[in-house]
Amino acid sequence: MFASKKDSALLDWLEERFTIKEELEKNTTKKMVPPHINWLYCLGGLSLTIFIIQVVTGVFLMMYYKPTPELAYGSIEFIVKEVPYGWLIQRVHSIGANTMIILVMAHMVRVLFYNAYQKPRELHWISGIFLFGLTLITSFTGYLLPWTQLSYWGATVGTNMPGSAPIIGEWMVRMSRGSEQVSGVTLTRFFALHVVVLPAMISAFAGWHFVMIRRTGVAGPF
Amino acid sequence: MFASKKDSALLDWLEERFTIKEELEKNTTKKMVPPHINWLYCLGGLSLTIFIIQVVTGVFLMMYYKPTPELAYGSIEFIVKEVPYGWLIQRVHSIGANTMIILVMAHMVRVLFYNAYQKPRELHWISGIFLFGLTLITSFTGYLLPWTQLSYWGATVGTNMPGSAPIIGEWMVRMSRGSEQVSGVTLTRFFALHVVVLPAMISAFAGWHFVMIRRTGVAGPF
Amino acid sequence: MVDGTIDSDALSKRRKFIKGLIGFFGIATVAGVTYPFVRYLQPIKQQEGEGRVEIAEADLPPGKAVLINYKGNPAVVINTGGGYIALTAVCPHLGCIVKWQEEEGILFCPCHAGKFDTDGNVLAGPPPRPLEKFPVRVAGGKVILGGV
Amino acid sequence: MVDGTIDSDALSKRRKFIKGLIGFFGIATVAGVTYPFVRYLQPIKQQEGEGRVEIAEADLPPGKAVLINYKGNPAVVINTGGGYIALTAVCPHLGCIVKWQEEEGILFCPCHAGKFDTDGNVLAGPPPRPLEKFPVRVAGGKVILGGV
Repeated sequence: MFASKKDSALLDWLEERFTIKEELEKNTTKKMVPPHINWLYCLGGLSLTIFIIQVVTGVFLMMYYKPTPELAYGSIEFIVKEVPYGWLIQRVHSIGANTMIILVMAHMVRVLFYNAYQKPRELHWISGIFLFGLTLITSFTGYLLPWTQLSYWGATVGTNMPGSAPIIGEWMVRMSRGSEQVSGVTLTRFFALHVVVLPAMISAFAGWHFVMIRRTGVAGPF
Repeated sequence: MFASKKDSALLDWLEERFTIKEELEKNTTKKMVPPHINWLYCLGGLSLTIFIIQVVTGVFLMMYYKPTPELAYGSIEFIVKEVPYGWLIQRVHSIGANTMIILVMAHMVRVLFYNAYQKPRELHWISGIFLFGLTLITSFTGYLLPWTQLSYWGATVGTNMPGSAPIIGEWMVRMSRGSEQVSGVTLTRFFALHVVVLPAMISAFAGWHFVMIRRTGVAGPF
Repeated sequence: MVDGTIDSDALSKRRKFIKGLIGFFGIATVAGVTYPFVRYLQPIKQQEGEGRVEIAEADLPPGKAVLINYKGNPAVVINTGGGYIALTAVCPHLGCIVKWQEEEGILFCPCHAGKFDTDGNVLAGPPPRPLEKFPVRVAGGKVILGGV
Repeated sequence: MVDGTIDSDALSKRRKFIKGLIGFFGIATVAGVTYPFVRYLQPIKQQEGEGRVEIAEADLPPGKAVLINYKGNPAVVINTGGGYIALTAVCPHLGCIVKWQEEEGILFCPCHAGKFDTDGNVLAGPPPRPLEKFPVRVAGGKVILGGV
């Protein structure tokens, strides 16, 4: 950056109050990127980028989406056909979901092959596992929302899975559906998880993930 | 805390990887609370507590709520009358909204009377103003969701307000409604703002607010 | 390196040019990404709200009124007995929709109890100005607003 | 302070007691707050899904089937021509709802193409076991499941 007079005045103002200069230098201007970094180290950051795109496009889809069995499909059709650029936002959101899963998996493969999950980065890997699981569940819950035949049976099969667990399996199936079979209650429930609970959890785990990587530095060289 | 063997083993494990002991001591065990603190200093923390309660109860209300003009009121009636403890969660959320506004305002009055907004805490006050505004807008958008006569006309009057602004006023009215008059589009739009956009913005501003207060310490003694 | 020396004037010019280029493409990108989102949020023009509205005279007996969508905004058409009158239904106070009260022969705004007579004049309440009137004509058993 | 001395045994006991008290009330509070939220999420029992189900014989001509809610779960009642048969409609593979195919005289699961005959036996596809059968009786022109 070309430090202009204006920049330093603002910085001085902030420094006087919060003494952030040292912190700022350590984390930005004087932060050293190790020389062994290659483009495979981008995969985590790309996952975050896609996540942000998903949040933004998701919020815009919510502006017209109606989470009821009677209106869900029609409201998405309305977005795609009637709302200006609705087709674009819907398409980006739908492709983004698949892309995000691929990027997260690629990121995990990179970490695995570089042995980057080893000490001192065990917790990075564990939080990453949670992030991967949350990404999958978010995609799964989002898949039901258009309420098509495919998404209906997808949700039926998916929510049936915990039923294999002993003792609490049946209970988990019923809690995840909110009814005996996949129904309108399942739809609003999945909607709430998809638009609030899961994104909030992903943000929290991702924040934890990033703070740790700053603390320990990236792995390598190998 | 009674430091048990287990505690220190975990702490050592974390210390070895993240060197957090110093940070942790500075911010928790060795953090000094100034002696001039009185119960009026609780108001900010109480606002946060209510906000968390609102997020949790709000997520649970979303599990059954349907943001369409035809079904909105009925779905809330269903929550209150049919869903176990739905009346409790709905009541807490509705009373919580009013309580939060009162607490935020009381917090602001305290800061104002103690001159705590003065240097070096100008940004605390400014972020607080944003938090106050966001709290009001969140309550306002939530007020439409039951789609009663009161909430319908409340939204009509509220969205009419920016119309007084010169030049872009009319445009702002139409953008906030998503239609010429308050309609089903307004409902889904307010819903998206109420459950995702505004809570996310409040969280972000609150985080900023708290980091700053840790940086400068609480104001006083006076 | 006498040959390789770049005079500082040229360097500064080049830097300015590159900065401008980056700025231009930056702004273009931001605008290009923002535009669809803004358009997405804009109200969708409803076809039925445009232009000409026709109401069958049989649907509007004396003393009754109907709420219609006229040029994208709600309007009320009243049969006063002595003729048809069309007024905007949007209260000039805070934008609520006025309702026809047959018994009293007035238009009533539910938000702050504004009252209007059949000519749109304010009888009571906070409205700052009368309701706008639209020309109406009757042809072929139909009450017609707008169009020609 | 010979009088004021508290023997360390009593102190440790008291500490334990207070710790236990805090622990007890802590757990009680958490449980008390969690309980309504868990109950809130549990499926609401539907009255119509319980106990006895009656279908008029006229509504179920030979070759046809109806999907009903029997004891909270979907069930299918088929008139095979030779009599009435009631089976669970939940596919034992992954829980999808099977559909009666009149032309082929089979029950078909749309998820992974499982096929069952009218006795619930698996004809094709991945289902690991047959569909459960429910006893049916006919009385007073009605096909009856459950109850006594």
